[in-house]
Amino acid sequence: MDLSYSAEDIAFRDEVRRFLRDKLPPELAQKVRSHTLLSKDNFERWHAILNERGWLAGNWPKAFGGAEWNAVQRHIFEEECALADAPRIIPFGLHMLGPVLMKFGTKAQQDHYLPRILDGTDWWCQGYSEPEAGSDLASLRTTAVRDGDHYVVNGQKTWTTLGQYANKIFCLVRTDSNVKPQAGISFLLIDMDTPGVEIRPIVLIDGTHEVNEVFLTDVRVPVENLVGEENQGWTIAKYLLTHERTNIAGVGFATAGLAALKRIARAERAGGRPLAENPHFAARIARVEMDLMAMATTNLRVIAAAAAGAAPGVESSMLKIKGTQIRQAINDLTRRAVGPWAMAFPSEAVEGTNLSHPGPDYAGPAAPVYLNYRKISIYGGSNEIQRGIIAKTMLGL
Amino acid sequence: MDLSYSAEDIAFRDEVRRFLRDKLPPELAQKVRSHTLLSKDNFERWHAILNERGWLAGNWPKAFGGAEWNAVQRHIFEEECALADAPRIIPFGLHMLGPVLMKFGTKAQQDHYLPRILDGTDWWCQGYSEPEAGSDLASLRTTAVRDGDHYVVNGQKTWTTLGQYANKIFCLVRTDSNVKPQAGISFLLIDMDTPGVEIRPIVLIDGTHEVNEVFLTDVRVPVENLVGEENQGWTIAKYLLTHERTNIAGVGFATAGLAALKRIARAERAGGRPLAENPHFAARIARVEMDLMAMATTNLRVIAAAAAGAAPGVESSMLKIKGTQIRQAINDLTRRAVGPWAMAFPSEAVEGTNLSHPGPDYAGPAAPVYLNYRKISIYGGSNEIQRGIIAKTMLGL
Amino acid sequence: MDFSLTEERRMLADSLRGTLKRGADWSQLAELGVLGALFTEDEGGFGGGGFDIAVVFEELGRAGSTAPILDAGLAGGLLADCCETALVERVIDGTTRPAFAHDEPGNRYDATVRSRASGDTINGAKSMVVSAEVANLLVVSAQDQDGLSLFAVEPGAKGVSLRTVPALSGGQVSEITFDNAPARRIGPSTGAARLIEYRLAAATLALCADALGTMETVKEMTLDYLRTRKQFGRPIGSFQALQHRMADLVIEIEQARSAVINLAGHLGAQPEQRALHVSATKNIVGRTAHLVAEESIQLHGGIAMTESYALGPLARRLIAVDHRFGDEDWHMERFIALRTAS
Amino acid sequence: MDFSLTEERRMLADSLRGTLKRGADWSQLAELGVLGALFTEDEGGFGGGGFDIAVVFEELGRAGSTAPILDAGLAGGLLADCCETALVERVIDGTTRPAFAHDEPGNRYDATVRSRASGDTINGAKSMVVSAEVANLLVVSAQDQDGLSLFAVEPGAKGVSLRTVPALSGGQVSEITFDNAPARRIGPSTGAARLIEYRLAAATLALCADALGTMETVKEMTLDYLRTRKQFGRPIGSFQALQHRMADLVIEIEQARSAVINLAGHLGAQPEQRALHVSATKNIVGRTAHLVAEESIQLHGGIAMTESYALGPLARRLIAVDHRFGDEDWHMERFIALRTAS
Repeated sequence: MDLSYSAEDIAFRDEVRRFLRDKLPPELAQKVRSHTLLSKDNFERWHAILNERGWLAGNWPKAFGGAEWNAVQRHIFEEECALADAPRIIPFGLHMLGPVLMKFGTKAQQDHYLPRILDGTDWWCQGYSEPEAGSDLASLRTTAVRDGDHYVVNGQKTWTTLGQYANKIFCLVRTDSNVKPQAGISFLLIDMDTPGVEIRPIVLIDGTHEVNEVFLTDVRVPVENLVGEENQGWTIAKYLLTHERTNIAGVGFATAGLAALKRIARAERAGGRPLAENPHFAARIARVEMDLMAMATTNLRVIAAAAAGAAPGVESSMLKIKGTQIRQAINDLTRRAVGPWAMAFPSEAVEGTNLSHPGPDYAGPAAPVYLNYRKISIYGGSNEIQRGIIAKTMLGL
Repeated sequence: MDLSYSAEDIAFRDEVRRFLRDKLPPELAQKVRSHTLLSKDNFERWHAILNERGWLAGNWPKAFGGAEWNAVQRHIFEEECALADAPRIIPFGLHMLGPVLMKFGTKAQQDHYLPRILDGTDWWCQGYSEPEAGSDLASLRTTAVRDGDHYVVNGQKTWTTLGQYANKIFCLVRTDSNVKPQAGISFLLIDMDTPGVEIRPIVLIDGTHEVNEVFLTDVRVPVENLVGEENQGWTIAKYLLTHERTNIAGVGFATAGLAALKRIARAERAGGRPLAENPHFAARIARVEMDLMAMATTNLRVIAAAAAGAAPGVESSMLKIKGTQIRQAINDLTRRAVGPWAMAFPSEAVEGTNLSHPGPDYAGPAAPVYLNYRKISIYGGSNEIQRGIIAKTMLGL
Repeated sequence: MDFSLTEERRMLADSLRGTLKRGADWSQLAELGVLGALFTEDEGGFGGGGFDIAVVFEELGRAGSTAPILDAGLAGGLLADCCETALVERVIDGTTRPAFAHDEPGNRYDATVRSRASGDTINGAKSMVVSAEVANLLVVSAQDQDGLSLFAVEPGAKGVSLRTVPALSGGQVSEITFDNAPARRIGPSTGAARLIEYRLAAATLALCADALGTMETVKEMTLDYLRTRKQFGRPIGSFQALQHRMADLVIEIEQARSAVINLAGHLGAQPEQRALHVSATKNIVGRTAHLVAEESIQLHGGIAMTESYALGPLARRLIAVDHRFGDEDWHMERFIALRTAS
Repeated sequence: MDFSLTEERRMLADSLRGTLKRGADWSQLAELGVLGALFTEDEGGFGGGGFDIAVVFEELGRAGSTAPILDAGLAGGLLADCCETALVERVIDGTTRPAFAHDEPGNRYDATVRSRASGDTINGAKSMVVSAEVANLLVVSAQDQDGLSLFAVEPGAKGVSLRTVPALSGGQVSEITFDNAPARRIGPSTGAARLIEYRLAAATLALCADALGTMETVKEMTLDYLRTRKQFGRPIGSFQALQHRMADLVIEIEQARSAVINLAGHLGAQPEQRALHVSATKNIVGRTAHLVAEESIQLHGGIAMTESYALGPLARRLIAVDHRFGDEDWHMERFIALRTAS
């Protein structure tokens, strides 16, 4: 047993830190810190900076232009980025489609699409969920019917994150209705400019527009846009779910969030002293901090096992649940910490304008971020789904 | 709306208080307060004192020798008894069999058994649960086969509370195996002296012997000991479950327990001051006290509705859950309050002798009582069963 | 002991529920007598007791109404305490919509008043004044030569500036600054603190009853969704894990209802006894509202995250409960202090 | 970064698990090298690191062993610190079974030592000394002219009286009084407090690892029961509400495992850093042990309440964790204080 990083890992961490100090534009970090939604330009700028350094695709093999990091290095990079308030890497092309194309795509697809992901030509979004198929992907209804050299796609996708910035969408579609539900699904690449693709915003309860609905009406997709075999979509979807869920625990985000919470608790005054010194609030912070210390180690245990070649398994379900519990607890405490300031809610959802929040700078995002992050225990397989996975695959119940 | 008792209710409460002050033997109250298991004599003595005053059977009609109290009066009596540390009334004859005989029994059964319950001639115990039928009464296996003027009973009962003091047991037995499980059950009265009845103690994890197993081997029971019709047992059992669960919330016990907890927290010193002044422990106590204040009112709401003639329903499931949560929380805090003293566990379960507990008087019972009261969320329909009842009958899920 | 509503209160609740369903505005609510129900007969109303308040606000919460009734009742109650009979009459008939400007920035839940009045002018800053934007009269607390006193201020007057944003609870909140603004001293020369204590207790009851009504709506909405939404080929409400969580939720809502009854029944008690129930009730309702908001979102799943579904504003309203009149911990500390003192 | 056990530790764990399954007693455990694993090579053992301790005690907890290893390790560690080489050798080979008498009655979790020694005698009272009854040597803390010091006392000597009862954790605890009992001063003239701090940290790690092992056994026992016990015609483990609670339980047990790893990895850190991990780990393990004890009983149902079923002693062992070396709240306060200071 050795809890500390190796000398190589520490050298890598220091390199990442130096890079972030030198290259992360302060105005981007400031936007991340204040929980302002980044523009498309912002994301593209950060992607380009990373790509220039060869660090945009940390998980890709070098042959495809990636950094080919092991699990520990990836973890170090993600954690340092979170602590430095770097913008997140948009995962749809880099962490999802890329690995799928490497595993299931043709040489032609790899040669065409992978470089365009790295250089920012394509912004991909994800077309998995449907209004009637949330946690239950097998019941999806979007159909793709073969018509000569094309599939004709009809249906509706939802929860399409940052679809408003995307020019491409990868979709699960039903290509065979006469087999059992999982068997008739295919994985299709669609150009958002194709006639019949319509995107509509979904405003969330914190007032942000992050996710969208995508309507597909008689959309003609060339057959060469099929990834893998026809009706192999379920296999691809499962591959993605088990192999490409990086940073599922969100330790770096939680650590950054806890530090911000402590700053607020020191700044807020309650009963003549800093809120941080109120024993009840201090106890709330201490409890979540101790939990985070333990989860960080659980996370490292899983990462070390992955780096040693173990297949990721049910541990990701455990990390998903505990990770969301801790992050949501920190968001909840941040909301509590700002006290009456949280009553002000200058949100686009309510007003349609961008009024500024009264009170100190830290007060504005507290309630909206708390509300927004209720989503993390719902999406990516809700915590209820994860508990079912643990009970069945790990506990044999 | 009027939260206060009527003048009549207050007069009754004062009368109960006077009675308890004058008639409750201090040595019995002391045993109750120190959580010492009462002897059979102790219980019989207290029953006799209550019976002399006409208050033993508060829920019985006057025609049968009861006090015929309404729900509010019964609540007042139970609460005052709990606060005065009076022994509990053994419910099996008075609150369970009595009402069953009044509703389903023959005149001969009523005339024979009811006076014997009041004067203490009979001590009844309950033969419902079986090793394979805990929460699921329909699967019980004890059989009663008609043989001339007798039933021949074979099977095993368990969780028979204070069966070691009893001379009689009422049992659910299977009289027909060819119908659906609920339909073939009957309600039978059995003399514990009958050949083939064997009682064996079950020691609980706190070291107490409160409950028993009862083995029934070719026990011959006269047919006149059948209550109601043959195969009507399920109806009788359900009647008992919905109509005779008095004091299900245990507000009086919780109130007495909370007062005892506060005394301990004032007596224990932590970090140079009373534990009661430690903000974290004070918060734990405050939370349970606020919960208890609310539950007391929930309880009164249900009682007032019952007194006004409403049929008791799913509310008893809600009170069961919240009542056990609050009482178990108080027991848990009491265990915490005694600190390192709880490490000593001079229990019959472990040692077979009765060593006295080191430390202050209040320290000894804390851990054993905590352990013993884990049972209250299990027996009488576990809290999981109650949640199912709420979901199905109240919420329509 | 009687937990049933009087015939009058039941009738008011019923007609209020019906009217709110049709989408009532301020003047319709005033016409219906909603404001009258918040004042005693002596004050010109026909209610004013704890259960009158509880009944009205449970219905307003159930309907998710953002009509500024709570603030008008709070400020109007102070006007009544100050014997401003004519103003109270206009509050009850809906002509005057007052709001109470009391909290000040940076004070958190401890209302330390630093605003100052001298002569006929007032200076200072007030914070998070709910419904001030739609008010046509402000009741303002400030220090003057007699200590803490109350003042009537026209919100449109010179020297009064409002900065208004939407509120988490629905409606709007304002920061207000008074810069030599004209103010009229109202009420007795001493005892304003006592008046404010009572009216804030009543307003806390109103907020808790409002939350209770909101929770009832959220519960029904969640149950409807559980019964109709299908996943894996069956209604999600048939999954036992969700059933048990829903059962726990309704038990907690019943606890919150009892807490509201406790406070309603003790609103007229001695100050210490009243304060004990204010804090116990606010703590429990705050805790429960938080639990109901989070669980209802989680039990719904993704759709609950969208603004176009009706749950969002109600969940925000429930979360906002903890941010007004003292949060869970603040009231727990107050409860402990009161218990220790008694 | 490497979370796998060394080959030696894995072998020790395996053979320990096998031996304990066959019901090993003190001398067999000593023979197996269990005690040697708790001491460094310098001290005459072959381990002594955080992960050596964690490995040994997880197995002892898993087996529910009541052999007094923790107390021998704690007292023996102090003997090693005091350079009592010959005694440590006998502890390692199993001849000497020492226990550490430190806590005093009425001090709760704050070990304020009031016992006094002068010359060759000691006076005072010690409280809740685990395994003292089976010890043949007591290491005792007391004040003398140098301040807090350590003493070796024969438990059978004149003036030493033990009052022993069974312990909630299994085993036995004693109250001990020293009435002019013969005592031999051991160790340096200063710094006993520092020695005790380290050895108590190691003992807390041992207790937490023991609890972790116990939780693993309780988890397996509960899973077995859920898979086999039938109600309403199906295994109770097929009920989703119980599945989800069991899933939550194993997540918390993994958290406890990580907490134990954190403490094991920081046992040799600077005192402040070590103390931070002692408190974080003890808090989490105490919380989790409590949850696992209560949930395992509830998920079993009635049978778990009976002494004849094997769960009872394990549940008591888990509850006892919170009553030794500081409870959940005590360690949370210590954690807050350390964080504030740093």
